[in-house]
Parts: sequence; structure tokens; C-alpha cells
Amino acid sequence: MNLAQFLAGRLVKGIIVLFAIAILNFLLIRAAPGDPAQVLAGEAGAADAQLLEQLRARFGLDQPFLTQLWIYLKGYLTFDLGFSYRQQQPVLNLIMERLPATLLLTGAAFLVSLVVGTAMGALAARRAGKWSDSLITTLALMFYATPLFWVALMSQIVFALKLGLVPNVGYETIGANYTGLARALDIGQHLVLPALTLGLFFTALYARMMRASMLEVAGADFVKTARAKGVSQARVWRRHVARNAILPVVTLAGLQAGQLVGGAVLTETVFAWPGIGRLMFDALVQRDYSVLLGVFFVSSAMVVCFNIATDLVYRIVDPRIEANA
Amino acid sequence: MNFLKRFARNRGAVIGILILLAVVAFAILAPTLYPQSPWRPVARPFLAPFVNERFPLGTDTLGRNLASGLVHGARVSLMIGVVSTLVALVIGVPLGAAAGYAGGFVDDALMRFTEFFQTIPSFALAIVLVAILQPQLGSIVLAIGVVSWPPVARLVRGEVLSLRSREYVQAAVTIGQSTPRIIFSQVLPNTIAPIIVMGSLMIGSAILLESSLSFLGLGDPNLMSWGYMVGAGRTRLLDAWWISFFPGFAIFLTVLALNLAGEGLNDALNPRLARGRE
Amino acid sequence: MTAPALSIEGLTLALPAIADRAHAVENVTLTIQPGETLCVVGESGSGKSMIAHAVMGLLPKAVKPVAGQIRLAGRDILALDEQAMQEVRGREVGMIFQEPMTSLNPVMRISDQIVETFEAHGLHDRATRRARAIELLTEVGLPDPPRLAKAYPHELSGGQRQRVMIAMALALEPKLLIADEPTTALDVTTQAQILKLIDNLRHRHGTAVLFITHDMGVVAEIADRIAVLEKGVLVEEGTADQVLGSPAHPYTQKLLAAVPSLTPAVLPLLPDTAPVISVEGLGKTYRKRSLFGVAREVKAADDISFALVRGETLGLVGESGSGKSTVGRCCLRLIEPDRGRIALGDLVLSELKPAELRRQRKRIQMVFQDPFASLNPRQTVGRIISDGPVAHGTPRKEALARAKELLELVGLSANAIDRYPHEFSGGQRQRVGIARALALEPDVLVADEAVSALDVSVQAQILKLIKDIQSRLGLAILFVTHDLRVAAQICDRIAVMQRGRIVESGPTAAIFADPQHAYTRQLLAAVPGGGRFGH
Amino acid sequence: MTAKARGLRFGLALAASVLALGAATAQEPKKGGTVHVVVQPEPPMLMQGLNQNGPTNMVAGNIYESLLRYNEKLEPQPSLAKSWEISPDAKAYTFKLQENVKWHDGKPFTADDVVFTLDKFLREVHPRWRPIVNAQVEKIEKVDDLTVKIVLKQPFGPLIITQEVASAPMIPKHIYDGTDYRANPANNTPIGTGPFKLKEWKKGSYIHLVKNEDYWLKGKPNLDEIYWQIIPDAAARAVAYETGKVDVLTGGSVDVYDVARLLKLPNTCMTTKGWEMFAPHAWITPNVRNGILGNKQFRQGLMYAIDREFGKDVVWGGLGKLPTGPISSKTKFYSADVPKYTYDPAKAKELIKASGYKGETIKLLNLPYGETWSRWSEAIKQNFEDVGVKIQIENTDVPGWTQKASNWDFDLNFNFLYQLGDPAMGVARSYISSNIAKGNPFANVGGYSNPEVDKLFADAAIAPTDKERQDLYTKIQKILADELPVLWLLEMDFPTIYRCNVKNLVTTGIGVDDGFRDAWKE
Repeated sequence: MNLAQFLAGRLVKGIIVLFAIAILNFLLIRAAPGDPAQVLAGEAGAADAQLLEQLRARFGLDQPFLTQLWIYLKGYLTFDLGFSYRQQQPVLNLIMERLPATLLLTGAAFLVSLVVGTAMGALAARRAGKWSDSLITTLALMFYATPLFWVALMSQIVFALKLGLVPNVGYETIGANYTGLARALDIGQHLVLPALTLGLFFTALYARMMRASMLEVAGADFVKTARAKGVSQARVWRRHVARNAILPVVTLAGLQAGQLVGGAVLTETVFAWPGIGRLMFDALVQRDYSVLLGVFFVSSAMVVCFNIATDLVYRIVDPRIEANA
Repeated sequence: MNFLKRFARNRGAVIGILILLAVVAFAILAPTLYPQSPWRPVARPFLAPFVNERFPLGTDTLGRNLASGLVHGARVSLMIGVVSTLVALVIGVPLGAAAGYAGGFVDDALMRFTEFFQTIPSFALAIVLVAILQPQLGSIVLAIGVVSWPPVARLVRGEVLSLRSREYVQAAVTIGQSTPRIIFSQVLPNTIAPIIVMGSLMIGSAILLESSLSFLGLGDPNLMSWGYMVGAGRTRLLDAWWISFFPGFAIFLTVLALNLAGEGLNDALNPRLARGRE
Repeated sequence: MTAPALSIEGLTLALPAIADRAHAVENVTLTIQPGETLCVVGESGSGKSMIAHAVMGLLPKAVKPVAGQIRLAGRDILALDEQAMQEVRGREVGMIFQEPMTSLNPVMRISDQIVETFEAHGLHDRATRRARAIELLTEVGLPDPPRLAKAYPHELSGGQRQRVMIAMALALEPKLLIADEPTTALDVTTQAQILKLIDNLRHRHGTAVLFITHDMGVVAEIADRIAVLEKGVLVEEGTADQVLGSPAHPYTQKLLAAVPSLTPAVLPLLPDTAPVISVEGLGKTYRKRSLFGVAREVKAADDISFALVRGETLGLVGESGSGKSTVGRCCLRLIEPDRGRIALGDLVLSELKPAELRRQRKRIQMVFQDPFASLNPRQTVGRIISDGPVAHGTPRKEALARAKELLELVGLSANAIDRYPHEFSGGQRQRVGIARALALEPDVLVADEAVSALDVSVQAQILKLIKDIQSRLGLAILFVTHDLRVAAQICDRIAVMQRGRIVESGPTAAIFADPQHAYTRQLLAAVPGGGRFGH
Repeated sequence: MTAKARGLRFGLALAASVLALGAATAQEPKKGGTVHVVVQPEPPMLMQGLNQNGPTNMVAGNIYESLLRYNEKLEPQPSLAKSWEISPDAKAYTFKLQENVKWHDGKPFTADDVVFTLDKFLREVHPRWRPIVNAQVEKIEKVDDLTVKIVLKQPFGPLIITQEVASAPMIPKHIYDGTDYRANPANNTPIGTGPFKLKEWKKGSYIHLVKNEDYWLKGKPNLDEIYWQIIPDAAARAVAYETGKVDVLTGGSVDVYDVARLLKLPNTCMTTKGWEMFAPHAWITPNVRNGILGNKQFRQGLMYAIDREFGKDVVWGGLGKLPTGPISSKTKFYSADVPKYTYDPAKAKELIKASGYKGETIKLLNLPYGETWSRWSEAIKQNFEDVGVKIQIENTDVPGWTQKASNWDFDLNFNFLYQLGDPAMGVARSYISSNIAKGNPFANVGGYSNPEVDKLFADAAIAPTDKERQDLYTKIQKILADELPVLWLLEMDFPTIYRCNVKNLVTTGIGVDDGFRDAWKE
């Protein structure tokens, strides 16, 4: 199968899955109690039947259920994610406004955890059974077992409040009007805590996977072959063991990268990070259907894209795939 | 070498099991240790830990005994962890087994279905499910189960797929055993080991997930889980650190123990990988 | 007399406490002269591989040398540190392994893997290394070396990979080549080529070869001298002629006696009765599905027809990928054939609906290749044997009583019934597998490489058992095997398969004596040891 | 005092009001500066005419203005209306508008805008103004460009309290007249007359307001910029204040437990003022339709069972005051002459036993407005269980709560309602049977119905004098305190925490919702 065929095949599958997800989401969300009109009215501290009726008509909720579903799907077919009457904005705008922050956060967390995690895992495997292995393994386990929000709160108190090293919340210094490099630095500072917090769990995950994968590969025949050639230990680990061991780790990481986009709700909440995870949660508790559906769709689409990208990368780094695909 | 010996050789696993046993013991003994409801305010709020021996871990914002909350919470958290893992297994194992054994179109369809669930961001899905079904024990357990089954299905499918071509399964076909019987007596028993390992790790993840949901205010308000306790005390971290520290630490310790034990199990049940430790 | 290329003196390797014996090898002394091939033979678990690994300094961490010396070009390499050992490996001694499919790094190009040998020892500049790699590939007889150098291992066949391994091992012209079962995983024709290649290179470069194998045929083909290991102890050593011609030690004698002869055994003629199984026009094509693009097709069975009468054994022989196993499994409908008719007497098996098929399965049974994978590790032997009759309605108690009889029939004691498979050796398990098949009192038995995974002495016993049972019960046996020696001993008739087709079939003696098809001749010529084991 | 005289007095007071505010601080306001304020949660929109959510009001109160403001005693103060006059028959209200007021887009603000806003725009979209204008107002007319007259069908005392900015924000006619209000693109770029204009709204992050240079009140505002920051997590908001990221924590934006700690920080001030108009009253509504909850004795038993002091002191950190009845002690027409309930479990048990309660489980719907409310549910659940009443807390999110409350799907429901300055506005709605209607969580959702109370409320709303009104409301309070259609828990205080160098932050009865017009930073 050549590359174009492969891509086309994956895309078709991906689109089918996405549509199924879109329908499921619609049904799920409509099963939730309350609707956006009620929420708006409730928040205002006053409501009457006429207001609710006005709002429902505005939200399109007075239409028959299937008509609503049809309008929604028809919109998606034309890349129209709908309009949030609550926020008076097209959903796509709202998401696009938030997406960069999420991509920055999750991208940073992902890269840091992948690099640090695989390095830790590789080191631990290399020193399997020694104290440094135990240390790394224990550390990874601890990262893995600590509730994320707990780390988030603790790190805010320690690093932002007590030590004053970095800002505790937000995306940038509001009102500072930095531009260019200064702005990048400012955002970078704000990024440190949330990215590390979010990355901690994944660092642990990748470290553990890398270690296991390395140990598995270390027992492979070709490693013995390399050693029989007189290749030094360090080089055997680097070129033969690590190179092969990292493949499954990267695959899994790629699959998770997609999940990260929609899964950073907690981190975004605790750190007031203006990303789409938070947008989703707000939309959920406001029953802002179109936004909620939009975020779900976009983050699912991210997963699909990341999965395809991962497969692509895998095809490039692992020459065997094409033969077996 | 037998299983127990191999397991005992792994120090971490033994520590993990010991911690788990302690947690389970606390959970079982909770009504004996603290017969009063953990919800009842019993003393001045914000009593520091290690000061009053009746309240060894101090009291919380409403003057409730933290130690009592912790041991009662052990019951709730463990139960949620175990039950939601069972839910995931109940969905994932038959699905994976069917996909792996049937192969072909059935496999394709079931795996698309699994993929589908893996494509929806899982934490977000859990939140939505709990919001829809309203936060109560059943919906939380269901939500956690629903988002955690796909890896189980994949694992079981993989195992079954490899077992299906195993010669003893083929032999069972040739002697005329029926398909359900083959799946239940030849295939599934041999997938138990990896399922147990995965299950033990999943209990930990479920406890973490429940605590995250609780943190977002999506916990069952009638059950004092550790996640609830952390969430309830988090705004007091600065001046009453103990309120959320102890339950947070309990979660940490339990998840850690589950992982240690799970890895120990894995090594003991799967000696091939354990070689790496030598 | 020059100094030996390798001399091992009093080598003892200790096993970890948990193993079933204390030492992997005990007080082994061996020498190899330059240009000489020493074969170390022994059955599985004899410790022969450990010796090879000890020479390379690649012993598993748990195995420790506790006594003796390994002198390579005058130095005791057991005394060397890892750094010095790295210098020795590749330069002084090269090694090739059993599994060509896994011995090369899957994500590195062939040339890079060869070049790495030079790099590791700091030899040559980049361009020279590349050129040398191509030269080496040419020397080991690979086609189109420049193109092949850029390939990845998965693009090569098993034989080609093993050639690459040899090229790598010999890149620095070491004085000693260790070959650890290098041809065991290869087809017989490929094996012959590789053996020839190793022999040629040895002559050309004067390399000493330490050849580890379990296959007496291979030994006969290649050895100058032979050392026989039994459970870690060197029981006999001598020139090839001495050891093969007049073995002194009983164990060696037993090993040699167990090697099946290529001269077909004389079997009694069978009465010409109606066939119990007849296969006509059987076809099976594997298709690789893909969403777009054209499906790839492999014809694993193409218009296969044969028939067996009671008490007859048909050998289905061929190399891997010839489709012989597919045909075997199609006969039981373990694999659904695309075309053709399979009949057991009057019963047309190929047309049965699933439920009816399940009821009729008892009439044709199978013995599998792998004695370890073919028994469910979680069931007792009694359960394994009785499951079949139980599935067909016999009460468990009755089935268990019958299982005891069967166990005795296959040469095991009846009290084995409550034990689990892992408590048995490979040969014993295979007996259990046979008992399981017999429990249903089938008319036809399909034996799929039933003795291929067994040590040669055990192999002989199982073959004898199968023959005994056949004569007692009058089974028809379809014997699928790659091993012509085995086929010669047990089959009344032979069908030779190549790429899904039967290219030649006929009475065993006739085929061995006068093969008609070129492929059959090629196969026969490639059998190692040739006529040496004629008995 | 006649209505006319009252109107005149207020009218005269106007000239001094700006001076008076200046005098109160005794310091010359400093110009310039930026203030960072927390807003929680993020407002859905800033078009105050269409949306009156708490956070919307908090931000939009700087952009929009109404005819009147109200001081801490809830006496009307001039805003866009320079002065006003009430006719002797108390049926006509004449408002004189400020001169030279411009909308943010430069167009002049005139009587046409006022008439459009009150007669058309708000009548169509505003759920609080709509019932008033429909039931009480005869006509609203332009007298001249700067004069507007509201003519009532009958005397309606509370009208004067309805012109607060969230209840009646002035909307530009030239932008909205003749359009589909809710679809008007200008909703994203709110145009008001207020002291600040919207510069940028970075969703999920902050709302940036800048000074309106053409503001009609010369010399105001003092501040150059306000940033409203959106920080979703309560603990993080407290830390943000501590680390100096924000200067003002508005009411309810931090956990009550954090208040005491934050107050220990240097340069930190706190006020509970600025909530007089709203005077939030917290209670539990029993659904009197549901079995035993319809039993007065049972409800009284519950009331005796609740340790309300504990709620105030432990749950709410000592903030607030125990209520005695439906009307807040901060609101006009309060009366203390009512049956009182103390924490008395023994008496509670007695009453509950007498009521015939048989141990059925009663569901307590928690208000999903943060941790404090959850703690309160937990504490009260314990109180109830102590006297043998089985309680199961139900948790849900805001939409779930709204739905359940609106559709009467609860046994006991937490809620807190604003008094809105006058019992006719904020109190009657929870008790009168004409307001038993599904769809609104702030209606009479418990289903209490007493024709006598209905009549008393109706009379009290339109009684011509305060004295008459007081008598009627005193009667009402007596009856309700006995029958307990709701279990009043607390007159809530919402603390606003701010840096002491931010001056004049809260100057009116609606606090920061009235905007930062007068605020300045030292």
C-alpha cells in the first residue's frame, strides 16, 4: 500500500468515526438535565416563561429534536460548528481563540514529558537493578500516583506564592502589553507550572514504558549480534536498544497527544489557562450545546489527526511497517 | 519456581501488598474504629493534627474528624476503584474476546467501536457522563468504567488473537468443543494473568479519576471519598494543610501500592520480562 | 604444529541456584586448530550453546564461569575486562546465531550494520568501510550487493539474512568463527547452501570454526572433529570419522542410532480398500485485504488431490511456505478451504454445516508440532484427554477412565492423569497430544510436523509410537513434515509440495530411489549427511 | 412625608451628592492607574439589557448606566437622571436627564433612548422590568429631549427602586430600534454611556475596559483601565490576590475561609457594604407538595433542628446575620415581631414525631455554587439526621439545579434570593400563589399557597404610604414565620476584599456593580 492510499484510507475512516462521535455527543448532551435558556435565566436571578421562550427560540431549541440534529450535522458537513448564542460568537471563533493556548500547554507538556520520560526510562533500563534504576522507577511511580490537581495546587503554593519564582495563574501578564520576545518570555514564565504539572504524569508513564521496552529489546537477538561485533555497550544501548525501544513509546505517546488536547480540563481550571478544556467545562455547566459539541468535535478531530500523524511517523521510522501494512 | 516465591523476591511488590492490606484492613475496620459517621462535626474546626489524641489527624473545616473520614474514605475509594474496574472489565473482556476470537468482520466492527471510544477525550467524556447522570455513586462508577474499558478490550483482543492460533485452542476445535466453551475454558483462563495485572493498575487509575471528578465538584455528596476530602480541603491548603494533605497522601499511597503490586504480579506471572531485573 | 585457534581448558560454568542442575557445563576441555571445524553436538539443554557464549564473553549474567580457561590466540579471555573483550569480539572471533529473522537490527540498513563492525574497531575511513561492506556481501554470494546494502533486514529472506550475518562475522577476518545452530531455522536447500558457504570461506581464509548443532546430518556434512556433550559433560571427542564411524560412548551411539535413515524403511503392502479420506481439487488462496489498491494473493493450496486407505501413511513434504501445513489443516477444516471436496468415507466433510461439522470432527484428529503450545497449561492431562469425548457426550467419569488407558497406550503411566503439562518433558507431552487425538477414536490422523520440535532420540521414540498405534488401530495418517529422513522412515507414500502444488507423489521407496521432478531431486540432494546414516 | 416632598428632597440632594462623596474620603482623588479585578465566572456577554447574570452586571455596570443610583440606605441618587419628581397622587414620575451625555459611539443620549429602553426594549426582554411595566405602568412618554415621564396605573411605591443599572440599563435606540435585539451584532461591542468602554475581551482570560474620555461627569472616572480577570479556581484566585496579580476580589469570588487569612495580608481591606440593594437571603425551600413536607409541624421541627449559628459561624466564617423571617433586616419594612426559632433538637424531635414522620428519606438538593454551599448541606444533613430525619444530598451542576428547582423536582432545595430593595420586588415572589409556575427557579417553587398572604402582599405593594405598607408587611412576616414556607438560614454578607489603596470602591447600595466611576488608586 502506498502512502497516498494509506492516508486516504485513514482519513475516510477518521471522518466516519468523527461523524459517529458527533451524533453520539449530540445525543449525550441532550440527555443532560437543563438547557441553556434555563441556565441563562437562572443565572440572571429572575426569569419568566416569556424570557425562556425567547431564549429557546433564539437557541433553536423550539425546533423538533431531529430537525435540530439535522441542522447540526448539516453545519458540520460544511465546517460550520454553529453559533453560541450565549456568547454571541460563532463556535469556531471561540475555539480558535482558545486552541493556541491549549496547544501550547499540551505541546510543551507533551514534549517535556516525552523527552524527560524516555531519557529517564532509558537510564533506568541501562542501570537495571542498580540504585539509580530504583530511584528513577520509584520517582516515576510517585509521579504516576499523585493526583494531578493536588500537584497543581501544591506547586502554586510552593513555587508561586512561597518562592515567588513564577506566576501562579494565567496565560500572560494582563495589562503588561508585552510584544515580541518579551511577550514570549512572559508567556513562557506562565507556562512553566501548568506544563510541568500536566507533564508529570506523562513523564512517569513514558519513563515506565521506555524502561520496559528497553529491557524487552535488550534481550533481542540483534543486540547480541551487535555485541558480538565488538560494539561498545554504550553504543549498543544507544543505537540498537534505544532506537528500537522508543518506537512503541512514541506510538503510544502519539495516540495520547491527541487525548491531551481535550484532557487538560483540570490543569486549565487550576491555572486559569484559557484553553479549550476549560471552554468545554464552562460550556458543559452552562449547557452551551453548540460550544460543547464543537469542542468535543475539535478535540476528537485532534485525536484522529494525531493518530494519523503517529502512523505516518511510524511508517517513516520503522521500515518494517510498509511490508506488513 | 512458583508464583509466590517470584512475587516475594520483588521487594517493591511486597511493600505494595502490605500497604494495600493495611488500607483494606482500615476499610474493613472503619465502623469499629470510628463508629460515628465521619460527617458529624465532633470538635472545633481546624484542629491541628498530632495534638489531640482523639483526633490524631486533626479536624476539617466543619470540625469533622479527619482520621475517621480517612478510614471511611478508604472504603468508598476502594469500592469505587474496584467496582468501576469491574465495570470496565465486564465491558472490555467480552468485547475483546469476541473481537479477537471471531476475527474478520466482527473484529473490525468491534475494534472500530473501541477506537471510537478512544477518540473521544476520555476525561471530558467522564465529566459529561457524570453531569448527565448526575453525580452519584452509580453514575461515577459507570462513567469511570465506560472511559476505561477500551485498553482492556485491546489487551484481551491481543491475547485472544495470539491464543486463538495457539495449538491447544486448535486442538480444542478439532476435538469438537463448542466455540463458547473454547473461549471460556481454553482461551479466557489463559488471559487472566494480564487481566489481573491490568486490573490492579486500573483500580489505581479509577481512584485517581474519581478524585479528579470530586475535585471538579462531580462527586457523590453522600459518600466521603478521599477525592472529596482533598477537594473540600483544598482552599485551606495554606493554613490547614492537613485537611487535604492526608487524603491526598492516602490516594498517593494506595495508587502507589496498587502499581507496585501490579508490577510485581506482572513480573511474577510473566517470568520472561522479569529477566530484566536480574 | 601451530598454536590452536582456541583452546578451552577445564571450563566449568555455574548456573544460578534456581536451575535444575548446578553447572551448565562441567570441566570441558576442547581445542580447535586454525582452519579446522569442530562440531559440538548435543541435545537441547546439553550446554553446548553456553560454551559458544562463554567464548564470546556473552554469557547471561546469571551464568558464571567458575573454573577453567578459554585461551584465544594465547590470551585467557575469561580474565579480560569488558573493554578488552570488545576488542576481541568481531576482530578475533566472529559469531553467527540461529535465528536469522531476529538477529539483525530491524531498523538499520544492511550496510550500516556491516559498517558498524569496522566503526566499532576504528578501522578504515567511511568510503573504505562502505566498499568493504559491498565486497563482503559479494563474497557471501548475495545478489546485487549495492542494492542489497541499502535494504532493511525485513526485505531479505532467511537465507540471505544468514549470509549477511556471515559477512558481518567475517568482516574483520577473525581467526575463529562461532556458528551457533546457524542453519536450524532454515529450509533444507538453503541449509545446504549456507553450510557450503561456511565451508568455502573457512578454506579460503583459514578460519577455525566452532560449530554448535544438534543435527547429526549437519555434523556429518561439515565437521573435521566432533565433540559430544551430554548434560554439560564432554563424553566423547574425536575426528569426524572416528565419532561417526565407531562411536565409543553409549550416548553417542544412541544419538547416532536415533538419526532416521534416508533409505526408506520396508513397509508391508496395504490391501487395496476403499479410501477413508479422499481429497479432491482442494484449493486455498490467502488474500491480503486493503481498502484501496489490489489485493495480494498467495496460493497456499492449488488443486490438491489425494486419498488414504486404512493403515496408510501419506507424507506431505516440502519446505516452509510450500502449503503443506495449510493442506493438513484444510483436511480438518481448521482452515476453511476455498475449493475442493474432502470426504471421510461416505461423509463429505467439506459440505457440512458448522453444528454438524462439530459432531463429525471426532473422525479426523490432529497431532500438533509444538509440544509446549499444544497443551493448555491450565488443564490437567486427564482433562485435556477427556475433553474430546465429553464434548461428544461421554460422561466425564467414563472419559477419564478411558484417558488412563490411553495414557498407558502412549507409554505414560495412568497416574499422570492429575498432573499438569508443565510437569512433563517435550516427548511426554507429545504422547499426551497423541492420546488426546486417539481419545476420539478417529479414522484419520493428521500429524503436522509432529516430531520436528523434538530432540533426535525422543523423535525416534515418538515415530515408533505412531507406527505402533497405527498398526494396532489401523489409522490412516497424513504426515506433514519438512524432514525427508523422517518421511522416509514412516511414510508408505510421499507427496512433494512446492508453492501450493503437489509436484510429485508416489510410493516412498520409488521417490527416494528415482525422483522424477527436479525439485524433489534438489530436496534429496540437500539433505545433510547424505547417505552417511544408511544403517 | 408625601411622595412629592420625598421626591423633591432627593432632587435637591443631587447637587451635593458628588461633593459629598468627595468629602467622605477627605482626600483628593488621584488620576490614572489600572485596577485588576476578579470576575467569576466569565460573563456570557456584556450587553446588560439582554443579560443580567451576576458577572455581567459586575463588568457591564461600568459600561451602562441607568437613570438612578442608590446609596447604602437605598435612597435614590441621580445618575443619568439629574433630578426627578413624583406627582402628588404618586402616579406620575418625571425624570430630568443630564445634559451633554454621549453614547460611547459619540451619539447624544436623549429622552428617546429612555423611552425606547423602558417602553420597548426592556419590556420585551427583561424578566424583572417586564412584569412591572405590564402591570403598573400606564405609559412612558417623552416630554422634551431631556425629560421623560412615567405614568402609573395606580400608585406603586417600589417603582423608584427599579431604576438600578442591572434592572433598567439605558440602551442606545439608534443601535437597537427595529432590530432583532438578541441577534444584533452590537451585542459584542456594548455601547453605553458609562465611565468605561470595552476595549478587548480575551475569552477565558480577561476583559479590558478603558476610560471613557467623553464621560458626562467631568473629571470622572479617575482610573485609566480596569482588567477583569477570569480565574476559574477559587484557591487560585486567592493566590492571585496574594501574589499581587489582582487588586480586588469581588463578593463571593473567594472561599469564605480564605477571607480571614487574606485580611492578615498588608494593605488589605474588606467591606461587606455594597450589597444593600440585593441583601441576599439564603434558605431551604421545602416542597410542600411532597408528603410530610406539607406538614407545618414537620417544617417547624426541621427549623428547630438546624444549627443556624453553626452555619453562620463555621460554614460562613461568621459573616452574615440570622434572619427571622422573609424580609431581610437590611430591607425596608422588616419586622422583628415574629415567632423565633432557636437551635433545639429536643423540641425538633418532638415536633417531628408529632407530625407523623415515618422515616422516609428526604432529598436535599445542594446549590452548586461552590464548596461553602456543599459544606452547608453536609452540616444541615447532620442536623436533620440528629433528630431522626433521613436525608440524602443530591448534587448536580447549575443547569441540573435550575431544572430541578424550576420544575419542582426536589424535596428540600437550597437557594438564596435577592431582596431587590423592596419586599414587593424581591420577597413576595417566593410566597404568593400566583407565582407558582414551572420554569423559574426563583418563583414560588415550594408551592406554598395561602390566600391571606396573597392578599396581604398584593395590598402592600400598592398601599400609598410607607406606614400602611409596614403594617401589612409586619402581618405577613408573622404569618410566614409561623407557617415556614421556607426555612430561612442566613442574611448573607458577601465580603469584597481589596487593596486599601484602591479608594471609593464601594459607594452605593449595589457596590461594585455600580461601576468604578468614583474609584481611584493611591
